[in-house]
Amino acid sequence: MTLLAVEDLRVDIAGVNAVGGVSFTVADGQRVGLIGESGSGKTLTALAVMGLLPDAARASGRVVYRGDDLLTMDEDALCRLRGDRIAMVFQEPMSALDPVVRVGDQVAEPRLIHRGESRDVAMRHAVALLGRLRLSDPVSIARAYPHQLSGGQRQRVLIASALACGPDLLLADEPTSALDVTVQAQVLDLLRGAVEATHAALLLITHDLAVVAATCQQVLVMYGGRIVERGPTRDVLARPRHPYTRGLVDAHPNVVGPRLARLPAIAGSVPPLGGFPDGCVFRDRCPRAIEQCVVEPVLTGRPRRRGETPTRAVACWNPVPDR
Amino acid sequence: MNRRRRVPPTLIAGAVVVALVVVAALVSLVWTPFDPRLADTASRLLGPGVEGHLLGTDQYGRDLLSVVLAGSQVIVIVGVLAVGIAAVLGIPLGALAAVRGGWVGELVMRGSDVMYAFPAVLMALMLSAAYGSSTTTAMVAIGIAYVPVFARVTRAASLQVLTRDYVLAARAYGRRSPYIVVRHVLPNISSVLIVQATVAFALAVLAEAALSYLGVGTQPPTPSWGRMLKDSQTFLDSAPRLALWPGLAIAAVVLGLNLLGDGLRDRYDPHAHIEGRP
Amino acid sequence: MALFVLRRFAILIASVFAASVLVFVVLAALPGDAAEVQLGDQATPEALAALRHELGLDVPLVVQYGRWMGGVVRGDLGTSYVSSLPVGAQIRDRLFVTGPLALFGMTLAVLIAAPAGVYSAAHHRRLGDAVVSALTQLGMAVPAFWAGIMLITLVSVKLHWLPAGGFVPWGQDVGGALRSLVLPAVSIALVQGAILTRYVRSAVLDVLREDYIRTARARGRTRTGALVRHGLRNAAIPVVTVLGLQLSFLIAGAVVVENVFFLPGLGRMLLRAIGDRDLLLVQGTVLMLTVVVLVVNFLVDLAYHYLDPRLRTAT
Amino acid sequence: MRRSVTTVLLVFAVLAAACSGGEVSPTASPTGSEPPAGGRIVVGATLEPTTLDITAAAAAAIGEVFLYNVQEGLVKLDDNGHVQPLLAERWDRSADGRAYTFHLREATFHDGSDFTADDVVYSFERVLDEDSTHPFKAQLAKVESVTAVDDRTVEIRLTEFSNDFLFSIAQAVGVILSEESIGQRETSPVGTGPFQFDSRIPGDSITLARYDDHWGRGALLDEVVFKYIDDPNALSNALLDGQVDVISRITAPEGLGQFTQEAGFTVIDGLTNGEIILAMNNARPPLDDVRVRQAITHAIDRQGIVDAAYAGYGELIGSHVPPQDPWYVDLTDAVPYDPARARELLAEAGHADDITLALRLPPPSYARRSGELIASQLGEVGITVTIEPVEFPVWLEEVFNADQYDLTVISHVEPHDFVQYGNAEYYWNYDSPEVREWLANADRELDIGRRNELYAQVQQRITEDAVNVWLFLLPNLAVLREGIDGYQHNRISTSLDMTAVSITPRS
Repeated sequence: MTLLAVEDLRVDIAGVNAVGGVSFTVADGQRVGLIGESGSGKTLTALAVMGLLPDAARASGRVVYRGDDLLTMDEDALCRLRGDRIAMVFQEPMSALDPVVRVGDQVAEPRLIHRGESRDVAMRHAVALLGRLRLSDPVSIARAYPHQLSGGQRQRVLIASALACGPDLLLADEPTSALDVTVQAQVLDLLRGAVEATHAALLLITHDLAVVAATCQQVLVMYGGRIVERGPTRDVLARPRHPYTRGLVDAHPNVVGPRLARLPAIAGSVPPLGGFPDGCVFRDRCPRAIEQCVVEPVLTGRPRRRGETPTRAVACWNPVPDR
Repeated sequence: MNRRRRVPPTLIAGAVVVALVVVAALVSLVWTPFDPRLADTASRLLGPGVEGHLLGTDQYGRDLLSVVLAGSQVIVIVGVLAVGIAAVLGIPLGALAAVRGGWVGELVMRGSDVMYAFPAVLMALMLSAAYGSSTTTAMVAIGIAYVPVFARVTRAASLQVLTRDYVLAARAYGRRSPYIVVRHVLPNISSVLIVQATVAFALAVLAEAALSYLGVGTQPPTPSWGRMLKDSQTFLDSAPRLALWPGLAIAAVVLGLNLLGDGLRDRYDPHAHIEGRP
Repeated sequence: MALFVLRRFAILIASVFAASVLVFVVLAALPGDAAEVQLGDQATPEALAALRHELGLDVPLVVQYGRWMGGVVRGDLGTSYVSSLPVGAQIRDRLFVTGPLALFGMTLAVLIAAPAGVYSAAHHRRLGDAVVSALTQLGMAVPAFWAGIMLITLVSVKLHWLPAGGFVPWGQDVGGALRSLVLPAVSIALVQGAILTRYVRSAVLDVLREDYIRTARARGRTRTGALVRHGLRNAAIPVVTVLGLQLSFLIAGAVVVENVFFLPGLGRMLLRAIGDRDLLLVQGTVLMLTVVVLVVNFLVDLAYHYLDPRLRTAT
Repeated sequence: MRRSVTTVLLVFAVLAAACSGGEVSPTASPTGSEPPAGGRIVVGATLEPTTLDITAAAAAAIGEVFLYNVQEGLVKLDDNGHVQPLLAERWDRSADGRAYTFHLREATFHDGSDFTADDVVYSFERVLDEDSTHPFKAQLAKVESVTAVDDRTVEIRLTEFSNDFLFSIAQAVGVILSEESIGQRETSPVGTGPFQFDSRIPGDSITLARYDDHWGRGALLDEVVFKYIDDPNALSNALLDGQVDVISRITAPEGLGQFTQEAGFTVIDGLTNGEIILAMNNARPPLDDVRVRQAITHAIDRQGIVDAAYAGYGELIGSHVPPQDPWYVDLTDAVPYDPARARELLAEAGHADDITLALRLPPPSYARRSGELIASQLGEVGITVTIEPVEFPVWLEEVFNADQYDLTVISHVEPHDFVQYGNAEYYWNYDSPEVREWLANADRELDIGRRNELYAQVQQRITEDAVNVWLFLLPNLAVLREGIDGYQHNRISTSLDMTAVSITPRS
């Protein structure tokens, strides 16, 4: 059953387009990865879903969650959803926690808001949650202040806080990129374990292919505010069809694979907001660009059975041949 | 995201008002409709427009418009020099406290605390008792009283800059503290200091008015808006306009300076903390 | 925590001592002395010499300072040789006027500034913000004595709601004392409130940009909920500094308001004492001022520690 | 026999002089009916005394509260400056005028002790004592001895007759204190007056209460509060608001408009001894040249100053004597306002337009306001004037004691202080042997007519020598609330005499 359906989502900031018509769906319990370099609009997409866009931003299109369009929902209704049914974990653990409030209170806060629990009951729940995230001595952690915890601990606190009410959709914006590699793996496992335990759906936003490969069933590749390719993770990473995805995969140092003298890089660099060419946004850097690329390609794919939306699709007039 | 780079309206409004005052000050040095110091007792308390006096005359028969125009000179002098003194003494102290830290920092900060015990008013009283009341004593008193403010702001802003990587890098290849302060710290906190200067200028104008009220500010026959406001009080029933014009002038200048400060702050450094002292 | 308090206390003492020397030197350098003021225009050189001897002014400065400091250490600020009233008692009585006035004024200022500052920050770049900013600009542009005179003319003389000034001693009638402080406190609050509003607005704006506000909203807090629950306490930290500065300024800086409302306050006494060359009184007062400023700053630091756990656990 | 006859004649003469003159007596209370007794008056005053010891400081603010109200002398000055009996019922003077015998009343001090001749001796000895620092000690220079004949009689001998003797002891220097309570003179003074000291709130007010055992009629009021408000606007508002019942001194006369129209306020415009002068340092060139001084006098539009600085209140005077003194000569127009003549004199003296003078101004508003106008007016005749405002202690030390000034504006409030024109050391630095001799002779001259002639010559000469520019007489401006009677019209002594004042409670 589709939990979340995003249809032609557009986000403009002060008149400049940052997300140009993004559509995708997330099913119950499904773990979807949203890959893209910084500036691809992936964070804005997540914020649009949560309704937490910065003041200067305007969103249009539809974001349907269990039949309701979040974009048109009034703030109070959204507040009832956020933290209860839909939760989010942010990138910067250092600044995402209130420095003057104890960690326990911040984890317990969703319980206070949505379950109306007393402070003690919510606090006990929070300590349990922290324990489940394998934090040693959760009681003292709960009493501590954010500046007394390490980056990894803080990220786990944020995750605990997000999962406090057992949401059915968790958005995670680069949850581990600020952590060093060893801690990253731990936190990812916890995140995945927690999500699976509660049958929650996960929309994981990252620029790290390895993270997506290890965590997500479906993957969406974003560039210049658009989804350029979509499909099952293993399938897309093994046989990328869009030149940009191809470039991304090739640029990824495969520790196991053949040792290459020089990693291939994508030509040029990501243009600033509003600096993308018309038509296919990647065409100015695409080795396979053809003159049809001046027209914006549509995300297309062959459905396995008639009438079903295809799980595997690509938005390119001259995709990489399927070997 | 270049919206903020556009010059904010507050900056324009503030700059216009301040420019007007400076122009008035310069023009009045050379020309005013009448001699602002000529007290022609025969034509006392004339209404606006009478005998060519656009705004009328004051209780001593001086042309009100000329006196108000000439009054802007004191405002510019007191403002610029008072802020100058505060900056010239305060900024190095603040930078020193930030760079050296330790007991030097503590000494500077505690010293500035002690200075807070001497508000501009008290400083002016002492100086006027020693050297007679005049624009200079008022200016020096206000300047000294604001040294702690500049020291504190400079130190706070410098501490932020000192943690930045490019400073660590400079230190890495052996740059000595004074060079770092001049080359890296000051340029980067200049926006904060400019904003602080405009706020201090505005507060200096108000302080001069307060000192004139107590009789230790600018003395006759030099025209001063603060003193005019004070002297006009006893004429409130008979000639309220005597109080209107200097009051409006002071309000306009302070408003202009604050708008200028806000505009600069929005334009250059939106996150700067303004510190000022009443 | 104790170490912090002890260290600050030692610095407090050192600063007070430094201030007393500074005060003494500056005052001793002033032309004219109490003897001349007392004898006025009837003075003859012999009478001046005799009076100076009687008042102990003909003794070298260092000895005078020693005597004064000796007394201060024993808690006795000496007796003024001009008014023959004990200095300590005079300062205490005046502090019972200026202290409450400063606190009353600042409380009103906070009651004005906190809501106005938060409101205008929350309505940033919209009408509410513009209106509040305009009012604060106005508040800051009005000289304090002007506000006072206007209030008296309107409220006291025309409406007779409140006394036009003067102070009813606390002992005699607490209600009366409070009534005599209302208008002066309001005129202080207008100016200081305007200044404080600007800081509250700027502090709240900075806080609203912080990530943890967004996190709180992601947990389901409404905009105001996030601001109140997480924003205000963080915004309070920079505001407390300004509050401390304003409070310590008002102890001596309110002389203008004290003059307009003829309150027997500290500022006005100081103004008169300098005029009379009542040096013992001036020295005692300025010394006490320094102590008050340092104590207020000390309290501000403590407030920091209470508000900001990062400091509490760091030292 | 001859001695006694002349004594009687003289006593009669003195009494006659005392009662002569049809000047206005204190605001007459409603004829016939007794003024209402009881009630409380709050007097708004501007300058608070620092010490309460009338024998320690010269400040007029002390006399304002305590002289005649709390502390009395043997004699007293009435509202027109004539000597009236007080603690002395009557006195006889020897023919040569060197010996006064005072017959004392039965009276008690506030500390309960009896008033006797010993108290008089003690009080005078205290002033005359060798190392006494009493500010007005010089006024008793001619006193040779003070002896108690018996409990009720005191004889004071002078080195030579002095016209000013009775006039002087009628003021602060002649106050009789009780030895028993001398210790508390600085904080809660004791005297024999109709009021006794009640309490003081430094910086705010001094309260006097009615003394029931007063020897005479006693005070009509139960309580008098002197409320100190130095800001003129605050003072006016306090009266409008009912905080005070009287404003005892108006320093900004332009504000009087709001009182006359309002029903119920009475404005007092009386005389004082305060001659406001533009003092010139006669020793300092070019002011040592009489033509320059005359030119300056001609350049000053004194009526213009009175109009602009004091809203027209204040009489013009031509010399250093107030109109109420018996020997007053009207020299107001002796040196009229004549800028052209001023320029001529300056040219004659060779200073067409090269004079620059420092005008150092003490704090009072009459000085600061007149100073501005003088600077502008002298500027019109080519004399550049730089204004230097100074604090009172600085004025006393640098201007008064050290003669470091060219011009200053000050009001000389001490009565009969024109005798200083005989003192070459006085800050004007005017040394005229003839004037000194006339003044000395006049003081010891028994014949009143001859005395007045000598004083007239003095006035003539100092005006001709243009020693100073006599601007105007500081008016005694006050405002009373409805229902107040018996308030003094003039201010001859420093006392704010409340002994005859009554108040009918507000209707």
